[in-house]
Amino acid sequence: MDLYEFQARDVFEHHGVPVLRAGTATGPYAAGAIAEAFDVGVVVVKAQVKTGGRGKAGGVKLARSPQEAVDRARDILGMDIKGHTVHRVMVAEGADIDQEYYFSLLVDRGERSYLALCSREGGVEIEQLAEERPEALYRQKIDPLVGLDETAAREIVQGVGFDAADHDELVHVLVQLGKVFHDEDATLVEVNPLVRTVAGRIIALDGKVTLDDNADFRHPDHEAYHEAAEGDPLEARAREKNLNYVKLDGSVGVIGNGAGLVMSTLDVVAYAGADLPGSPRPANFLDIGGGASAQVMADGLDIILSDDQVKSVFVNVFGGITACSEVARGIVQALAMLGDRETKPIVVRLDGNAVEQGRLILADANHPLVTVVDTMDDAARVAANLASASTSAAELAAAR
Amino acid sequence: MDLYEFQARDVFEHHGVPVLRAGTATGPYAAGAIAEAFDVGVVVVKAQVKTGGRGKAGGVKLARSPQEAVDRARDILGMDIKGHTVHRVMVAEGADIDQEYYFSLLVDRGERSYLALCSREGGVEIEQLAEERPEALYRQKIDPLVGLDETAAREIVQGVGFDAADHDELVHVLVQLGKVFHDEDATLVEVNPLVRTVAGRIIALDGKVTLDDNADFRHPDHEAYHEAAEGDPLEARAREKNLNYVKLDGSVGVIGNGAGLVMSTLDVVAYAGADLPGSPRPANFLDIGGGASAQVMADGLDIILSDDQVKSVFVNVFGGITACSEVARGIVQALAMLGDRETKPIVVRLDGNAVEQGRLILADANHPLVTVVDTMDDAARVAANLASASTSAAELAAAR
Amino acid sequence: MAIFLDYTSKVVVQGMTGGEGRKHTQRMIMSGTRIVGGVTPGKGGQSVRFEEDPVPVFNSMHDAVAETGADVSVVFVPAPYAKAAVMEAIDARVPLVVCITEGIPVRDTAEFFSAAEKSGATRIIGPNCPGLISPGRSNAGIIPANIAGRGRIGLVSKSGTLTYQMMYELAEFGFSTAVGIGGDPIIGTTHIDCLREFEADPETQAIMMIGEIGGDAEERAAEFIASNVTKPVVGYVAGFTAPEGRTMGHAGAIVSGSAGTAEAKKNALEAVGVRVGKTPSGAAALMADIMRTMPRG
Amino acid sequence: MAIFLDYTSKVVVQGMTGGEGRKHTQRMIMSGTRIVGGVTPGKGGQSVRFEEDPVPVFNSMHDAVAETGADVSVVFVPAPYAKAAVMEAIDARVPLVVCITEGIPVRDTAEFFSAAEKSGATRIIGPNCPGLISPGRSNAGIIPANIAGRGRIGLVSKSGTLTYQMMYELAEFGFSTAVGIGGDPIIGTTHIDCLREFEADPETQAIMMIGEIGGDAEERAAEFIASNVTKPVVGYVAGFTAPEGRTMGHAGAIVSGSAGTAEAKKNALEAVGVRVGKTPSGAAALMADIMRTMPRG
Repeated sequence: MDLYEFQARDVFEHHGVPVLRAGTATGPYAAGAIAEAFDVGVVVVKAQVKTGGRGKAGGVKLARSPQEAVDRARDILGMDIKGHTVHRVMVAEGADIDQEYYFSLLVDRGERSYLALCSREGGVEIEQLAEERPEALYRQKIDPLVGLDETAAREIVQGVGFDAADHDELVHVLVQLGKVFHDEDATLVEVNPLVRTVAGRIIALDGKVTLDDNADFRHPDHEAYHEAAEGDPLEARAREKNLNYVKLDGSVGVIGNGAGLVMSTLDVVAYAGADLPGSPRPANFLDIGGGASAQVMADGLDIILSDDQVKSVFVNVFGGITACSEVARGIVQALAMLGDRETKPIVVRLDGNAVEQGRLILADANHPLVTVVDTMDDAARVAANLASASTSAAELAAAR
Repeated sequence: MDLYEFQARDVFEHHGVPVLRAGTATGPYAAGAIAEAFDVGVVVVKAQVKTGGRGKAGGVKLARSPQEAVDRARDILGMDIKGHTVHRVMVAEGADIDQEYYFSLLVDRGERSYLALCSREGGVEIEQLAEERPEALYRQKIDPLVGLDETAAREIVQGVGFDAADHDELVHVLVQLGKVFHDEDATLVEVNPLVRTVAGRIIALDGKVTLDDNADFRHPDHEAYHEAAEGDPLEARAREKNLNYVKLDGSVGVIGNGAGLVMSTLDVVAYAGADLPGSPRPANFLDIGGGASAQVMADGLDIILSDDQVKSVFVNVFGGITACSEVARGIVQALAMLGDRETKPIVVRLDGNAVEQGRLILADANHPLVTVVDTMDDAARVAANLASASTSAAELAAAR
Repeated sequence: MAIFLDYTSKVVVQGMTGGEGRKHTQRMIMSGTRIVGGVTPGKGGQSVRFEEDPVPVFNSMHDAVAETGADVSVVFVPAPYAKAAVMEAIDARVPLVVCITEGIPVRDTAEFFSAAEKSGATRIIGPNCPGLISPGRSNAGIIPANIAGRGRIGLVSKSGTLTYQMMYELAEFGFSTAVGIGGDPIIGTTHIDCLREFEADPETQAIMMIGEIGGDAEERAAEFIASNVTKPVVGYVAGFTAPEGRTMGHAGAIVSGSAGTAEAKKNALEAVGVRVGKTPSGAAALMADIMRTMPRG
Repeated sequence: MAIFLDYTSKVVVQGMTGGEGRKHTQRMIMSGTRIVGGVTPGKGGQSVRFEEDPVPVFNSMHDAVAETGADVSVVFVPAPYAKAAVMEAIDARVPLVVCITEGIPVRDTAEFFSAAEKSGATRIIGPNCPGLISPGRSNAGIIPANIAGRGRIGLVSKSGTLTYQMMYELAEFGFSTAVGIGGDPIIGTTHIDCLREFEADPETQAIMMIGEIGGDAEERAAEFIASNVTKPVVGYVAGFTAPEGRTMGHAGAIVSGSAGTAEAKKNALEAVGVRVGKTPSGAAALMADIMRTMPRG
């Protein structure tokens, strides 16, 4: 998961990476109080959202007094930045910036290794720099078995061509950032800008850290980051049930087994909906896993049916390790739990292990909302049509 | 397993069924010594073989002195009775017989219950009696949950129409025989004749007991009966390896999985051999079981190939629960262990689970003795032909 | 339709926590069987995870039936404890008990069969059998589900591997239900019981009956067929070459004198119009001929 | 022929005594895989009975390789211990390590992959993958063996269920080898590795390549295909509708800005002549058309 800037700052501080003093606030006066406590000439008020482009959107402002901090925080809190509502600001002391540099350490998928990127030209969009002036971006492969040690850090610092006077401090900061990457099981540690102050100090002014969820088992403290994440309430419920769920913005609920099959199902639904009235699209990603069972199926259906945006549901299962009979029983079980409250049509496509039983169980239940369709493509068409028809009917009713 | 008469007598005695004194001898003078010790006018010397018709074959003789016992034992020991060589005689004291009755208690497969049979006409072949004068054979169903208790015994004794004076003693003997049946897990307890002596005593003069091998786990003492059984040496080796093997008299060794499939394989081999020179027939029954593995296959092949009568081997496996790959590896493993000593051709038919791998493994081993044939009927033909050819060649060589 | 077992059947496994029980429960679930619980005395309250759903374990059949409404039990309990397990199932009035366990003393079988008969509530299949499968619907036992699919042949067999072989040879036609009744001297369900059900089952068009030496079940079945079965029956009997007095693998497969021979069984079946194959493939070919004349659908 | 795995492969299972390890070892044996042992530290000297043959358990991969000559390891060890297990296999110089385990931290994968590269002796497949199957010969992992048989299509896929779906749709043609390479950010064997092997494999006539959003493996594969692959390749890419910045089930399936989109991958593949299906069925249909023009035999 991606950390908020303030979380990244805390992690940096914990690992000895130099950062500026900062605090967070969810209300304007709390922001003013932080500025007051810091008692410096200038503070920066920064929207805490997990997306780029805050500056351009007006989410980062200077404040020269506690009252200005209150006003800027009031401006920023509640803003919408690329679909993210700002619920919290970070208030940090200002810095006398001499130079802005760039540094990141990340998992290089193509090379199946780690990669350090560093540039004297920081503070800009790094993708843009990489494209326009690749020679200005120094790249160095980092051996995962060794990590970003002093030797590697010195090589980077020399490779980039920093002023010799700053080498030792830069090497120290890079090694500490390498520790953040390793010790916290990060897949990305990015500092942009990494600044040199007029006084000659090296400071991580803004940081982005992506943690590896798979490593949560050795970081009990990371659980707090998940809790602080402002996710969709349905996503939170799914997380509690250990379901792999991503909320999307369409009207066709999707459940399937296996990440690839579900991704593929979303696509097939979108294609099927493209030419229909209202162009219904997938409402979510929900993978019930390779060995999915009746209970997991029931939990999944329950979450999807709770989504008001969902107009129809497409259950797409290939029983490789799981048995379709279990899936069918899960559907029947979920519908029994929901009872008469449920009115959304469910389109089911089953293939693979015990598919005959699965279809028999559904035929036997003979639930008025359930339609069984033989192939994935046809089932997607039926589900999209049902969502389209339902939306049109609702719009028609509203128009009257 | 069937017990020898002397073992049945011991079991009867142990359970309080009245029997005559007796001892066993494997040499003539030992027989004489028993007669001497009993110090009675007449003893009976009886061949101990597990087959009927001993009397007619001359295997039961009276002796009126220890010397006569020696002579009769000498006559009997070494006799062949229906293919069974006599290695042991039982010497029992004589009895003054007044009446000969018949009694048996057995598992009635058709009724899935127990059945008691009893008649005033004993000492004869019971099958003959049942056919010629069924009214003389009294039948009574015995509830397995109750057993042959006093009520049932009295009903039988009355039903047969024994003299009232003998009822109590007969009831007592029948109940004791019922205990033998129950307590020893017998599937047959037969007393023929059950005699009434001139003095009015009821005695089990000759007994046949068949024990249920499946119940051995609750009768550790039954193991001794298996050890005393004079089986074929190959059968003994197979028993050690927990293989289900029965030695037959043909020249085509047969291994398969599942009792039904192996029985069927024997038949198919016999049909295939019927019109060939020497009419090769199956040399054995060998069932390696439902979930047979490489090691079991290797053990089985090893035993069959040790049989000098075997000229060719037919391995017939349908992999339902077992995998044919395991079977193929077992064959390769067995041949590797046997090395160059082995010269008998092996015909293999595999179908079912992992059949492709099984055939690949055999093709890869490319053993000159192994031929893979696709169907059971064709494979049987090939195996029978190979046995026929080998026998003819040997006969030809011997004739020169 | 099928006989004895359909996709609605709720199955408990006695001895589910043992090696064989666990392995075959997994297979039954994979082939679509509705497994509602397991029974292992002393392990009640635990559960076993096969796929995602944990299957609850109960201390007794009484608890299992009360909690799950199970109507089938499959028994994998080892031979020494099998009688107690089956008795428990009978006491709990489970309608169908499929006893897979091999090597049960005949006395134990005789006793639990007698108890089942008296209860009037329980049918027993086995022991020492592969169980039964209604392909594409449910599988209670160890018959591999991938040999043949659903179809219109009913099969009843004393032998496990011959069942598999026959299903393999007739896979193109498929089976309504295949029942392995087992090769022990006393078995809970006979050829006749299955013939009666297959005759009444609208899905079954023809019946394959596999017998073997020993006893007179096939002769009794022939008598039954003569007056009760109108559907075509094909038979196969194994053991023509079996010698007298030797047990051929199955405890019940033994020729005693002139009784129980394959010849006698074949003759009895043929006398009532059953076509009997000389080999398994021959029998399969006879059945294939019949099936090709049958209406589809 | 097949790639990476043939019927001669000797397979050990790391984590065989655990629930998943045991279940899938059973399945691998049933589908003909030559399982020579298992490894569980502390359980060396024990054995696990799957069918009749007990499979020996060793304390370490070193012991297992020394005793059995194993050349493949399949890893079911839980994520926290998986790195240690794979490292042990690398130290033992096992040529092929198939890591099924899901949820391994990318740091651990990066480290064992680096160790494998340095050893020069070990290829890793996975982690978080279904493994690979050479149908009718060997099965190292969890791909169900009953979906499709041996044939002439080579398949490489990031996704497990899409592998099954594609094998099901193309079952009539069969597969030389199907490799599930996994959907983690770092994987031991890539599309390119498989493409190279399939190109060289005489049994493989055409290649199906299943990709998904995230990373640039598909783009790299396209470059590789342009200059190295002469056999027809059909592609499918999942995730056209995936939103930016959200992980779609697989840890590696995430679109970052304009990088890693399905569109970009599809375009890259089509630019080098790969026919890309719009849906799995569409891709299967394209492959079927190709296979129908291929010589049999």
